[in-house]
Amino acid sequence: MAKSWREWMKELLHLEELITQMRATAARETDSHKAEELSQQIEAFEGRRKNIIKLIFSRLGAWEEVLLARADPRPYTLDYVNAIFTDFLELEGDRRFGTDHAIVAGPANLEGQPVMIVGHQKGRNLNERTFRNFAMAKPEGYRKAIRMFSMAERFRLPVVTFIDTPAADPGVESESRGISEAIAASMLSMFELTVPVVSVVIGEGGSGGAIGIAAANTVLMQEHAIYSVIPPEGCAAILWRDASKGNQAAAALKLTAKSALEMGLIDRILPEPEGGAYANPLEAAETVRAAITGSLQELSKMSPVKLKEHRYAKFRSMGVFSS
Amino acid sequence: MAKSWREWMKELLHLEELITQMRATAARETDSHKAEELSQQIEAFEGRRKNIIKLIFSRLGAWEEVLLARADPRPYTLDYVNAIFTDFLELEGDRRFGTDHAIVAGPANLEGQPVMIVGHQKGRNLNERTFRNFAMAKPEGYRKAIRMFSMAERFRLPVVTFIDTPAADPGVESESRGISEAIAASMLSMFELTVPVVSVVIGEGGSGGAIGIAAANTVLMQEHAIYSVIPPEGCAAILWRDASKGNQAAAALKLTAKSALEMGLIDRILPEPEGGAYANPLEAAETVRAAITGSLQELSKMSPVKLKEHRYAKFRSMGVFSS
Amino acid sequence: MPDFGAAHWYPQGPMRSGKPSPAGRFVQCQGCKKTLFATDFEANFKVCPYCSHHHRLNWSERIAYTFDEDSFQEMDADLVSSDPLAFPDYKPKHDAARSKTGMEDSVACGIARLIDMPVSVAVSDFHFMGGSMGSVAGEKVTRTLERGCDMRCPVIIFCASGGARMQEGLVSLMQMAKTTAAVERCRSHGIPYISVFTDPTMAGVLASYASVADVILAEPKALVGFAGARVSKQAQVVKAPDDFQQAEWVLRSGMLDRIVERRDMRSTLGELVRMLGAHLRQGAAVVA
Amino acid sequence: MPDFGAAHWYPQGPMRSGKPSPAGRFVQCQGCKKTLFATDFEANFKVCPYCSHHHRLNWSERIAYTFDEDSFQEMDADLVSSDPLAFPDYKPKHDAARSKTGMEDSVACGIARLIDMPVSVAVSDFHFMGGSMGSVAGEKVTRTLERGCDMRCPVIIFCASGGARMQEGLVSLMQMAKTTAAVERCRSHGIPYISVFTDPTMAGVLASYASVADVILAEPKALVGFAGARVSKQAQVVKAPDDFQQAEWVLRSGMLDRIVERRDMRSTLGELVRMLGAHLRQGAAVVA
Ligand SMILES: [Zn+2]
Ligand SMILES: [Zn+2]
Repeated sequence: MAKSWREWMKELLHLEELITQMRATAARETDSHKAEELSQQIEAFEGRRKNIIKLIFSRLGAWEEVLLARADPRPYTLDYVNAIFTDFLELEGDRRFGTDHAIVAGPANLEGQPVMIVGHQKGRNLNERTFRNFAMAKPEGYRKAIRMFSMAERFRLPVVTFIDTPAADPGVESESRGISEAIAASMLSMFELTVPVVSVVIGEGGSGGAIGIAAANTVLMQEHAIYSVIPPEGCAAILWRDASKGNQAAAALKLTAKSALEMGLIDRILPEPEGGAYANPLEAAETVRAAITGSLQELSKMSPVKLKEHRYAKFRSMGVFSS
Repeated sequence: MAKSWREWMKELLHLEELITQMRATAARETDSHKAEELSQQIEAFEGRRKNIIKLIFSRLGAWEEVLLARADPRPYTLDYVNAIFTDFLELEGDRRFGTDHAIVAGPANLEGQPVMIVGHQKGRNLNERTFRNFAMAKPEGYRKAIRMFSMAERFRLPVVTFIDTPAADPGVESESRGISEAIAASMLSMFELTVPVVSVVIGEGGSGGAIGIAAANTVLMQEHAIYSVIPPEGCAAILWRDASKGNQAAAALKLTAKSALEMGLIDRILPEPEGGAYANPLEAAETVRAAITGSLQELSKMSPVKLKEHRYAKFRSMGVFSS
Repeated sequence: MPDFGAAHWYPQGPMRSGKPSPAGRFVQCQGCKKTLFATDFEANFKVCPYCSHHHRLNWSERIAYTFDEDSFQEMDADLVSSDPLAFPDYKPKHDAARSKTGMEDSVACGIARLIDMPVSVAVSDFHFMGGSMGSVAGEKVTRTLERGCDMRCPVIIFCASGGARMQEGLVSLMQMAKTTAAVERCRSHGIPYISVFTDPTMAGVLASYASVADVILAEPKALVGFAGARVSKQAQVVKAPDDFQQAEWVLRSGMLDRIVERRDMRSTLGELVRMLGAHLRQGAAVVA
Repeated sequence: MPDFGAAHWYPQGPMRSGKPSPAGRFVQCQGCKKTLFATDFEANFKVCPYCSHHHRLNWSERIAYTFDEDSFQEMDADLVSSDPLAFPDYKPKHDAARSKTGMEDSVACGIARLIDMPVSVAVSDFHFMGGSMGSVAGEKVTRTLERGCDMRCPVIIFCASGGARMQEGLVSLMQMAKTTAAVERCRSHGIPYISVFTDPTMAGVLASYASVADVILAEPKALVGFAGARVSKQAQVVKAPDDFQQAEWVLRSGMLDRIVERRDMRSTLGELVRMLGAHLRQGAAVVA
């Protein structure tokens, strides 16, 4: 079992690197015959690449979905914000203690209409990851979110949240400043809203850290995102005292978009381009854009009071039991 | 110019100590003749004591009012709470960062009716003073107050605040956690209230730290309390580069209850017993009790909306200018 | 869900009866390890007279110690989990918990009277799968909060939980949102809601309905935290204090209103309900 | 009110005219001490091209740099302080400030257009008695916020103040409550209110209307604090960081939304007004 997306995709990544190199060589080739030969070779490699992708994506298990959701070239919140919205103006500060770069927030325009954005933000390189704390938000992140929700309410801005976090920050400092209270209060403030709220799970929907900003009227989930009550490794550690059995735990937890939809816990799956969102970020973004716009249009038909009731009823109905 | 109440009152305190000793001696005296003599002496001393007090209180300047307001035997918030209310249940925590003992808060009963209490709390000995941070509240104190105001609003409890602080805590930590925001947000949350709010200035009404919990419908002020935009010593340091000219600054600042009433910035002066509130704490408390009860009765005639408007109009009208 | 320590003193037989243990039985204090008479121990609310250790209670003991005698009417007792994920070993574990405790799931709820005032009540029992919150616990907590709104009476919830129930997967996570939504409903209806953190109150329960109560009380030394202490302390620059995640530390961190000894819990709750719920009894108009 | 540094580059003559300085005049940068052409300096919004030091502006420069050309209509310009305490030396100091700045008091207010959108505006001018807030400043800020509610347009306030005006005593302190009450009114009327902290924003102003804005921007390196740095650092166990009370530190402390260079202030405010004020232009129903 591969531990990371890079390990799992080793062969494919190698092939892609090869193709890139061959393309560079072909560009430099002056002999038209040799260029033709190279071009045919590239085409063959491309074909092989596509076959591999097809094969990989035809037999994705839950663990593979975990790896895909965590893949580092996968588009992150700000990638979608930049692709879909204009004039995003990041606002900072919880007005209590500090600023938290694991959650980004602020108003932006969606097709000329202002909305309020809140989303977890991952980093791509070591510096960015440290700066973003691996998208593990501290209390300050959730309290910033609450401030944004409150502004959205007062200024009648629809809210769009992007979910992509392994978990909330579990450190001593987060505990001491009330990470639990911050998450709960953030959810509570979402339930107060009388404006439309749409959440999109774009990568890792990691337990409390995720639901803290995902109490939406409409919850969308990308095809290869995951949503789980506990990280599969943590689950395996508890169940079998063996964190390496993450793949078994992933399957048991039913953390895929498909399962979430079947259980009625999300509203819609957003299909990703062949090879996943990172294979064609613009296409992925277009799907996300259309889904957000469509959802907001649907929700805008409801009155303010109805929007709040709708959100309540939605989550109120979740739970499977008999009596 | 005396720097402290104890220095200023040295003679009187000495006399009172003497009287106490004589009383103890008299209690041990078995010879009835000598006892009679002692008793007459005590009476004479008592008379002298009363004369001194009368003299002192007949010519109080602004600086003497400052010393009286800061006098350490003066009753503090919890003294009044214990004397006036029953079942005070202190509640703690700002749900953000910490707990702050410079402000005490919680529900209590006033003549059988529940109210919400918030007040600065000083300490009498070194340990207490440290524990209470000299009644200089940090952001956590004001955020705790906001939590109480919010509960008072939801549960329809009238609010009673007691003002007795030299200033809000000005330290680096307070700055870093937003002491200014906390004070402003506390005032703002008071202006949101649709329940009656009564504030009583019982000692030092010290600038922002005081007004932070004093945005009330009715502001009462004890006869020998002070209320000022800046401590007189600080004012003197700026005006004359000489903090020791506090007495001149005190006069210039017009920080007495009488001046505050004349300027229309408070609603009523609560007379204190001869010798000040500490000379007869129960009598002082009874006056405070009656004034709070009376004010709340008056205010209870207003509708919730009217109460909020009344508070707005009250502070809206403050300011002296021409055009 | 981490292991928060086995319940050594857990009494024999089903809990539902709530009968006192037979006289003459001994128990060992989990704090100071002293041997105590079971009858004395129970008369002292299962608090050690020597070291003041507050031993965990089952739900019926909690009810008996807190509310007016025989006033508790259990509701929704018949709700049973459905194992929505067909999760490995969930069914047998769940069955074992049922037969051990006599409960159908980790929360009991209903209505009761507290010093003659009506209250809507839920009690989480740590002995049932670590008090974890799945669909049934989430539903019962939600109904308890809604019942407060419907009956216009204060809500009291005793928390004791390792967190969300892993075995119900995402459905459990959603109980965090569901219960928090119900707290918001109480808030906008002017219904006072008091939560009590008992040992332990953790993770998904702490990060939802437990922490957004109007007033939060805790029992002394109760373990209260978002993450297991091991996780929190891992790779941290900041050193955790000795009483990290203990109620006393949590109070200093600003997250609690009071730490209340078990013997005072009933009277403290009573005063809170009387004062914060006065407007409900007077039928005063509530401004939304 | 502490001394926040003399305004060396303060131009001659009354400020009201807002006329550019005569060509050829030189100024010295207060940050790097380099000599700059006055015309270049002013074309660059009085920001040093070498060290980026943002020099203090007077109110008319601020208006000119920020709002649509000639769109500002000053209001309440005739309000004059009455010296309610007959405070020593207040009258002569106040008169000197009036003749130095051409203002009646430390705040100018009115309505303006920002990228063609109406806004209610107040600008505090530090050159008038340190931008201190007495009755007149408090009244103008309050009217500015109320005007936002009445006209249903966003409010923008540029802060530059040492705090409440000592010389008006308790009347000044009450301006903190009065202005904050007006912010609450904006909040309940759904009116966006943006405050901008410029150098310096301190004490009674910071602890009232300035800090409870919906969005708070600051100019780079602006001094922002409750107490003078000397007071704050006195007898403190915690060491103050090097940039203590500078906008950058204040941002890290969570109290700001953004630090905005002066050249970007107009466009940033414009975007905020456009997005947060959209509901006002659409006349959408506001839920209280
Ligand atoms: Zn013991
Ligand atoms: Zn320079």
